[in-house]
Amino acid sequence: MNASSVQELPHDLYIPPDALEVFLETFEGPLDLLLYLIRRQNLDILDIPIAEITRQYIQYVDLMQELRLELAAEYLVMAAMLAEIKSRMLLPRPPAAPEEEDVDPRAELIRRLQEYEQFKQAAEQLDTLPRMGRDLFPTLVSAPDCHPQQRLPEVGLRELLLALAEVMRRAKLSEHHHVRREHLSVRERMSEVLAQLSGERFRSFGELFPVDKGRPGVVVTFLALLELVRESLVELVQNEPFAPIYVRAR
Amino acid sequence: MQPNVKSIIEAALMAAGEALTIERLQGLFEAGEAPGREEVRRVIAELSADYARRGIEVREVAGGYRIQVRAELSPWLSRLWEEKPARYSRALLETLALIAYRQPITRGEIEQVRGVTVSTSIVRTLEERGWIRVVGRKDMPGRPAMYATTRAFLEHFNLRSLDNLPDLATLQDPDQAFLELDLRLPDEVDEEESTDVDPADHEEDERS
Amino acid sequence: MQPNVKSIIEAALMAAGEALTIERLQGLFEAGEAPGREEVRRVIAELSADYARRGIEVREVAGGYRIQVRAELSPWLSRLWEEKPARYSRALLETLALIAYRQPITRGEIEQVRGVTVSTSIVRTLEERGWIRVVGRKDMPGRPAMYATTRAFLEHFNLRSLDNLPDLATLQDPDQAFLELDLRLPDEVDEEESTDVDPADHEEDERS
Repeated sequence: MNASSVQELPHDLYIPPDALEVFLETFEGPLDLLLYLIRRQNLDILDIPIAEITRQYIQYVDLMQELRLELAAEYLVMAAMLAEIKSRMLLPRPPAAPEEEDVDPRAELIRRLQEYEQFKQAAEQLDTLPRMGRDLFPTLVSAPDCHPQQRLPEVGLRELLLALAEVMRRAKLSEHHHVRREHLSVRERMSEVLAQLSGERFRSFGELFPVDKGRPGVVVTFLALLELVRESLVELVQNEPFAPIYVRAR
Repeated sequence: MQPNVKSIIEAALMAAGEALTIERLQGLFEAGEAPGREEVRRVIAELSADYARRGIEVREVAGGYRIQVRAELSPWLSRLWEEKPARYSRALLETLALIAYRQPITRGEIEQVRGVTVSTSIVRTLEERGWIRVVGRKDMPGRPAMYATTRAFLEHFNLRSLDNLPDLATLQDPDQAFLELDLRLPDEVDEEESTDVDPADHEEDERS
Repeated sequence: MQPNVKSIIEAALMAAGEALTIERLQGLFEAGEAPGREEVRRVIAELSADYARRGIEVREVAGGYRIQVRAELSPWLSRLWEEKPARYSRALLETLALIAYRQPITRGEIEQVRGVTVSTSIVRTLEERGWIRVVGRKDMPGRPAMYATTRAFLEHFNLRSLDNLPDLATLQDPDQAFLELDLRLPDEVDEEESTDVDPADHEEDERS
């Protein structure tokens, strides 16, 4: 079947020179031209009549040269390769050839043609995918009252801890200032008491003790007050024994 | 979906990126199929009604109609175009750490530990961020302000109270301290601190 | 109109002009008020249903969501703009296809498959459009750049991920074909072909 189609190859190579130039420019290279020659004749890519295809290919290349089209070197490389395959296929096979000699000399060419055709098709499919700006349009609803904002930096606990470790290391103070958990809650309470006392008002001593935190709350507040007194941050005032005690920020 | 006049006009107003006149809207259609001016207006009024309970609206502006985001939504939408956050300086982080662990503390005391001056802009940044505040003034010459951390600070660092700050004693190896923090299971934390469990905090954890 | 999660998410998707990830949508809300991932997904599904009879649709692309005009409406919508959308040369599309399917790939490898030099201007055009980028250099003489596609490529071609690219046509291995022809006996061929049906191949054939 293939043999007959080769016999009947139309000798339709004559194309008006102007048209040929346009025609050749549509090829993406030697593989593309070869594929065209094969597909035009409905040939099986796995069984290329190499002599005929080579003849046609070289005719095109000659034409291109005659027309002094800028001919990419790749076209000539392919022509040489086709000629080599043709000559290998014409050589008689040695009767007891080792197995690798059995490989069809066209195999590499067929592999490349198939691979190229695969991506030629992929490119065509890519072109038919719905595309933004051609087939699809994003909504671009305006937001006139919105203004870009500067986002505030993020800080994690780990960064805070590393910063503290660093400053402590520098100050070599970590041994003197071993602050334990208990102390932190005392210091937190110190801040709260001071905040309550802002404005130099007298507050009754008892008023500073939270009723909702139970015994630990009372103890922590008491320790906080003692620490505040020791650091001269507050003063305690009692007018007479057993009279209410008042606290004031100094 | 069968393209109809309303869906075409809506899509065009949404995609144009600018206001469209009635003429331009009519120009979307093949000659002879274009809706009349009155029909275009009616369709736009319909769209307007459709959007009544949504975050967008049709507005007539100079030169035509456009669909835009309602002004009420700008606090949320503005975050779409937020710039990349800057990073805080090491000086700021050290200052914040000292205030957290040694509060109430004056600027002078921070400077003593850090060995360098604390810039006013650092203190202002921390105050603006709502992480520190002045809780009193120290009874000494100049009556310097004493700083402490705030509730917002605790919330930002996901702490129930200052007690949850990693123990300073473990500071020799901060990575270790951090690991220890993370390794505790939520119910272990609950058991340990069963006295001051704030249910609100838990809800927040689940939501975020 | 009372801003609610749905109206905020809808307005953001309509105004962003690009696909938004679930994280970015959550980032529109104050900490603690952000909807969970599942809720965001549910809201997007609701919007999708709302748009069923309209000219717009919600589409998942490149790991995010965007609202876009349906392809059916492009004949009308394209009249909005004077300028016709760019047409790309076969050389550019083939180069892009090779990068998309074979990434990471060097220029030399592209040239090997295409059989011709890849022009610098094609690579530059693809880079300028933001569709490809250099992801590394191959460990070989000259250390040639390796190219891969970007998120913008997926967004432009309306793809959720690279998995959604159309299937490549299956290759017949010529060596394999010849070997099999030579080695199998005629009756073996018959038997094998009747039993050795690979369902994967069939699916692929149907899809392509």
